[in-house]
Amino acid sequence: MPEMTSSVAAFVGGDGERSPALTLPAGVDLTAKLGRLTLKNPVTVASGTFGYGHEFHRFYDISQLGAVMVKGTTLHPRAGNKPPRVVETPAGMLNAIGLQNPGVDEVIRTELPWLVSVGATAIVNIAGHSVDEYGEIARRLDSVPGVAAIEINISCPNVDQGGMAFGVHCPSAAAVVSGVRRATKLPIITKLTPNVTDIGEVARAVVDAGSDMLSLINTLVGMVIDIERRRPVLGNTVGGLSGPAVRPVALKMVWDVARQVKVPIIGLGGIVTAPDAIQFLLAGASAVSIGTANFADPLAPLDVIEGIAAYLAAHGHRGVAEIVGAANPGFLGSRP
Amino acid sequence: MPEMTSSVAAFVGGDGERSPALTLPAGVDLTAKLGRLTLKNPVTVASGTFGYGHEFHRFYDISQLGAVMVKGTTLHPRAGNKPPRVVETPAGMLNAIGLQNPGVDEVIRTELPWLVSVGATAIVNIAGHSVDEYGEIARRLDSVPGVAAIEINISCPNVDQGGMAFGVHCPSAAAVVSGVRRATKLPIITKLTPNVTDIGEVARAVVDAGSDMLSLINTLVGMVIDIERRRPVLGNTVGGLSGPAVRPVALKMVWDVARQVKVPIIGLGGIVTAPDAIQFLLAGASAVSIGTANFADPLAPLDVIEGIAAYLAAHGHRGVAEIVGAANPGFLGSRP
Amino acid sequence: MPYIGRATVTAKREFARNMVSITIQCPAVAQESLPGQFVQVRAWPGPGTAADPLLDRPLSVAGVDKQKGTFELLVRVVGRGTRLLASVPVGETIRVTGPLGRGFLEAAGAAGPSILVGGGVGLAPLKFLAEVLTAGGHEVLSLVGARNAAELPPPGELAGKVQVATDDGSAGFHGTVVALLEQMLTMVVFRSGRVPAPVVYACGPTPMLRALKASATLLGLPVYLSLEERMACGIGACRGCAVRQVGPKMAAGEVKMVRVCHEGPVFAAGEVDLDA
Amino acid sequence: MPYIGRATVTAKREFARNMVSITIQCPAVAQESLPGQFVQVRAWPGPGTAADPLLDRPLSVAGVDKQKGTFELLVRVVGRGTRLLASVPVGETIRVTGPLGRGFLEAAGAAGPSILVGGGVGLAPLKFLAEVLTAGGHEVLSLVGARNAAELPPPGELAGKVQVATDDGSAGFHGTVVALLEQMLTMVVFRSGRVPAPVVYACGPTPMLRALKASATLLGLPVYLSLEERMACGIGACRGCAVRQVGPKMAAGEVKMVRVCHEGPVFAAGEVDLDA
Ligand SMILES: Cc1cc2nc3c(=O)[nH]c(=O)nc-3n(C[C@H](O)[C@H](O)[C@H](O)COP(=O)(O)OP(=O)(O)OC[C@H]3O[C@@H](n4cnc5c(N)ncnc54)[C@H](O)[C@@H]3O)c2cc1C
Ligand SMILES: Cc1cc2nc3c(=O)[nH]c(=O)nc-3n(C[C@H](O)[C@H](O)[C@H](O)COP(=O)(O)OP(=O)(O)OC[C@H]3O[C@@H](n4cnc5c(N)ncnc54)[C@H](O)[C@@H]3O)c2cc1C
Ligand SMILES: Cc1cc2nc3c(=O)[nH]c(=O)nc-3n(C[C@H](O)[C@H](O)[C@H](O)COP(=O)(O)O)c2cc1C
Ligand SMILES: Cc1cc2nc3c(=O)[nH]c(=O)nc-3n(C[C@H](O)[C@H](O)[C@H](O)COP(=O)(O)O)c2cc1C
Ligand code: FES
Ligand code: FES
Repeated sequence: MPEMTSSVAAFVGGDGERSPALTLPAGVDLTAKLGRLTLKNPVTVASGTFGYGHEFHRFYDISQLGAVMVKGTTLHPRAGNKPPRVVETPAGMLNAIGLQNPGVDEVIRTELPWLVSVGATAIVNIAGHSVDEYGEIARRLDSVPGVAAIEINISCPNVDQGGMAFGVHCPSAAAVVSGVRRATKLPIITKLTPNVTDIGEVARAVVDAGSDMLSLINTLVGMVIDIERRRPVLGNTVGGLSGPAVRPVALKMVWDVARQVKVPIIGLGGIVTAPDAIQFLLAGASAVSIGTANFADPLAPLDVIEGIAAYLAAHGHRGVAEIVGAANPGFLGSRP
Repeated sequence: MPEMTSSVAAFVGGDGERSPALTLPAGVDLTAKLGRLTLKNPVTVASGTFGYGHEFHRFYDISQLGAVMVKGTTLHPRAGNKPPRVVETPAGMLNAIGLQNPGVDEVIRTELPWLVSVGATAIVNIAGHSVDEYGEIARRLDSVPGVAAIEINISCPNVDQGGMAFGVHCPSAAAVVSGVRRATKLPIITKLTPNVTDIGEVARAVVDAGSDMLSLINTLVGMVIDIERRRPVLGNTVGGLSGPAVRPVALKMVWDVARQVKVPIIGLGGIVTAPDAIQFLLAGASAVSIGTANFADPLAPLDVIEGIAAYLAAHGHRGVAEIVGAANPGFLGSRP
Repeated sequence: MPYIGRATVTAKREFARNMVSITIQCPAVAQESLPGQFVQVRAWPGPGTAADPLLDRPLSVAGVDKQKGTFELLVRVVGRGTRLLASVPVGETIRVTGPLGRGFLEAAGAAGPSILVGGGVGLAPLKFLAEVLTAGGHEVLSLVGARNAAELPPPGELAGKVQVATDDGSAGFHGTVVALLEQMLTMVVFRSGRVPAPVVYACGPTPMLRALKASATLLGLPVYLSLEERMACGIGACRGCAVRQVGPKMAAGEVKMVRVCHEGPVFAAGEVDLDA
Repeated sequence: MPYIGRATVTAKREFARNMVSITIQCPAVAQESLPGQFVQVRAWPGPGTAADPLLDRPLSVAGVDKQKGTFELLVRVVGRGTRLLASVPVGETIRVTGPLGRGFLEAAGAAGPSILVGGGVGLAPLKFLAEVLTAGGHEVLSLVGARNAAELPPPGELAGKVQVATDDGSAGFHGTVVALLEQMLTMVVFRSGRVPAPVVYACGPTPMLRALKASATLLGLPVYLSLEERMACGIGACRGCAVRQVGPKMAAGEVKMVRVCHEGPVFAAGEVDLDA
């Protein structure tokens, strides 16, 4: 049964092997226009899952990506939380890295120049303990070459102060965004937390405060307990749930937000394959991010880019924008 | 390699085969005391995943369960939502059944007597469109033989009016509970939705309103899009996410609520195995419910009961209560 | 009581393109199954050890050998569950729950001359039905549709008379199996004025069933359909597979749902709403 | 650049109780691997087709055959990932990423007379190290600990001199491998006054490493440890496996994290905090 054998092979040892270069169909323009931010293609990689890109650049040329959202960057260096920091869960994982990063000045000094040197489009994800701190980080990044946009992380569940605390209430979320808005002319993406009763409300608040775009979702708060030691597995007790497990929740939130704001949305949460990504585009996201999937399959973003292109070609579309929001009757954003 | 073969066998074709009767170690008392509600053991089955028990009684004697939470019951019969009503997701599923049920009078007339006749402990899950309707259903159930408790479902994401709308705000949640409290002397369990910013706040509100116990979590709202048809897979557009995927989120919420209220908690969300269930007990749940796992392994609750008993025996405990909250330093409930 | 537990794969062969016949040793299912009933199958770890795919997959019983205690599945590989099942090596065990649901002859009430109409995997339950009907001495005509010749079952696989139809005309009638039925019914059955009229049993994609329901109703033949609906439990508990009951038996304004996995999968065509 | 792609399982054998040796055809990994480096392995579908288990599993390279282009893993079956790996039939492919991380000799800077201390799966990288060291003409003494005789590797599996210790005394020294080391060091090495002093390389459970760090530091020997930490990416991207750097090189108040998967898994004992 030769055909059976080939259909079976894909099931042992993970998904397929692929070349580190992209193969794209002719006649499809993958350019993603997100307001005044234009990306080569709609596939970006999510903050915290890609470091500053070095590790993945060993496997493929990361300038092929729509953008690299770098690890959450703070004003001062942070060591992060105590181990264990990660634990696997059904179709997902919890992380409580705690924003380990070398601080914004070091990122400006070494990481951003390197990203520029390899031709990558860099978006800097920032996190602070106070409205002022967010503003200060943004100010330092404002005129740095190679920063395409700032992504405001008001949704990190793994730090004591700040982080998600800002993102669950409209007034504080809006205050952070206004502060950053005053500090920079760069395009601002605000990254929303799913740990709220009504994400649409927060979305509207941060757009009103001047956010040019939104990205969603960050992680859901979760935990795992070690039943032999009778204590949480993570050193930080709780962590953020990500990966395929959360995809239906993320998609629903993108769907909702796309009906309530007109700004471009970057959709993420559990995307592994092109069909996953296409669901988010059809729901109303103008671009997507690949997060946890990078850990399970470092080449996943390349498959997603190619798969989106193939889907567009197969359905006779010439550009990505043609399918953005196409499954969502209430989509508010603009389409060509 | 004979040992390898045996360790490998468990991986093809699902988890093990088992007898429909329980094998329990001597010297372990599984009784679960939830205030004035006493259950044979702490393992119940979740509303909506067990019908009224008939289907599972073909496979094993359901009187062996701690309790059966019957399908969400409304004042009048409901046909439920249009198909498709279920779709699989990574390590989970979405459902949008829409509370298909024959109405409270029919449940009283046929289902409850049957449950009594087989010796099952029945808890009736109720859902209404208004505070009055919840009260009326509770009133009709109040003096019916064989109703061990009422579980108030203010967390169903799959109905247009009522359902989850009540559960996401403290005042409406409290109003439903007060109404039911006035209508019945039966123990009241309030089932909380995870789709909120602060579940502890809702928990405190419903306990203040007279809920004897809490159960959590109901499903997370989610969706899946069919990328070929470009529309949501579910007839109802959105559905409730359940199964192992949500377990870390559920556990974290049980952990939080157990630090904020003193009443007994029934923990659920993605429990499949005894180690999963024990995590919830250690976090502070006095009992657990098995939901979606019943679909993937109809005998799962029996494995969970046996596994909890074996764990207690192996660790020298004589009763379940000894481990309730044992991993949670802030546990507020009482332990012997 | 349906069986639940392990069962061993004893043989596999390619039945048609992308469709595998799998023989499974399981005396309980072999003894009890009736044509049109199905089993829930899990051919991968879990749910405790690995939770994705989470749910079992429903598959019709395509035949039984009561002597040997085996039954057959005809599986079209369409996604990850069916692919994992097709990849189980002979000799390994899978988990089986069943037989489940109500079969063709239980729905119809009696056996007699029959026309079986099947497309794609709809073949599976019809193969079993053809066997049981011919063994009972009833006349059987099977109309088998496929996209092309490669997807057709090999000749001789189905008991009784068989006519085939392909979408591309690469074998048999050029067109749908329903069009073939229409042609045959007007030409053969009615011209012969035969009594009793044959019963039509069908299984296949919903659009095919809809078309069939329309034509056969027109011709006044009793039609029984095996439906497919997305399932979670497969045993009647979740109400996930419910379809709306329709027809003369229903009171005005009455809404009644039936479960494909429990009251079905076989229903009289007039009994269920295929348009939801 | 580490290899990423499929590789074929060419042999399997039971190495010790519950521990399997798996040989994998993968010339890139066979050529490039150094003792102490590891690979990330996925021996099940996904992540796209099935997402549970989600993450690859890190496993040390236990030996290479550059001629044949194969490398060896020694896998203790402790959970679902290792069990799925152990169940892959010979001839099937798995996905391999590697080699990854920094090995023993890169951490130490030079090869010389060595004492290898391993418990449980800690054996895997030490087997490779012993081979490379003896092939380089260096004296090697391996101290292998296990709970009991059945869990010990068969004699002759490790190059160089081997001494064993079991917790239950069913073979060799009765006690921990660290206690055995203490006894040997005071008795043999120091009494002989040999120069240069041997380097100690160790891999095993953290409590063992902690005990070893304490005793060896006491005796003034250089010690290199291969650490294990829960990993998500295994390639340095997620910062999930970070441990705190300590020691004289650090400025007062300075906090620096190192990644077990990238700066490690081998570190000088004095360089990392084992107590977090
Ligand atoms: C009562 C019954 C009997 C059946 N008998 C057979 C049989 O004998 N032989 C056979 O090959 N198949 C049969 N099927 C269909 C079979 O169950 C599905 O093909 C199988 O579950 C798909 O699983 P998968 O993991 O391979 O596909 P998935 O990866 O789950 O899905 C593959 C594709 O099919 C779609 N899909 C999956 N399930 C359904 C559904 N229920 N309805 C509509 N679309 C769906 C998905 O959206 C996706 O596009 C039967 C179904 C039912 C309900
Ligand atoms: C650099 C490195 C090299 C390794 N080399 C080898 C090797 O050569 N041979 C070998 O057999 N093993 C080795 N391991 C350990 C191996 O990676 C784990 O045993 C394996 O990942 C467990 O996977 P599983 O799915 O079987 O277990 P799981 O089902 O994931 O877990 C089984 C049990 O182990 C616990 N556990 C799982 N992972 C860890 C962890 N990282 N730290 C602490 N507890 C954990 C779980 O909580 C659970 O109790 C190595 C680990 C690292 C980091
Ligand atoms: C290990 C890890 C670290 C993360 N760090 C950050 C971070 O620094 N800033 C941020 O905004 N999001 C961070 N996230 C969240 C991801 O960017 C993403 O929003 C989330 O994981 C959901 O997407 P996914 O399911 O595709 O991973 C992190 C996620 C993971 C798994
Ligand atoms: C098919 C289905 C139907 C459900 N119906 C109800 C219901 O009627 N009432 C209710 O309170 N919860 C209902 N639930 C929610 C479950 O009781 C449970 O809270 C949820 O599924 C999480 O647990 P699990 O992950 O173990 O399934 C339903 C869940 C499923 C999957
Ligand atoms: S699939 Fe659950 S009732 Fe039919
Ligand atoms: S495991 Fe991700 S950085 Fe080490």
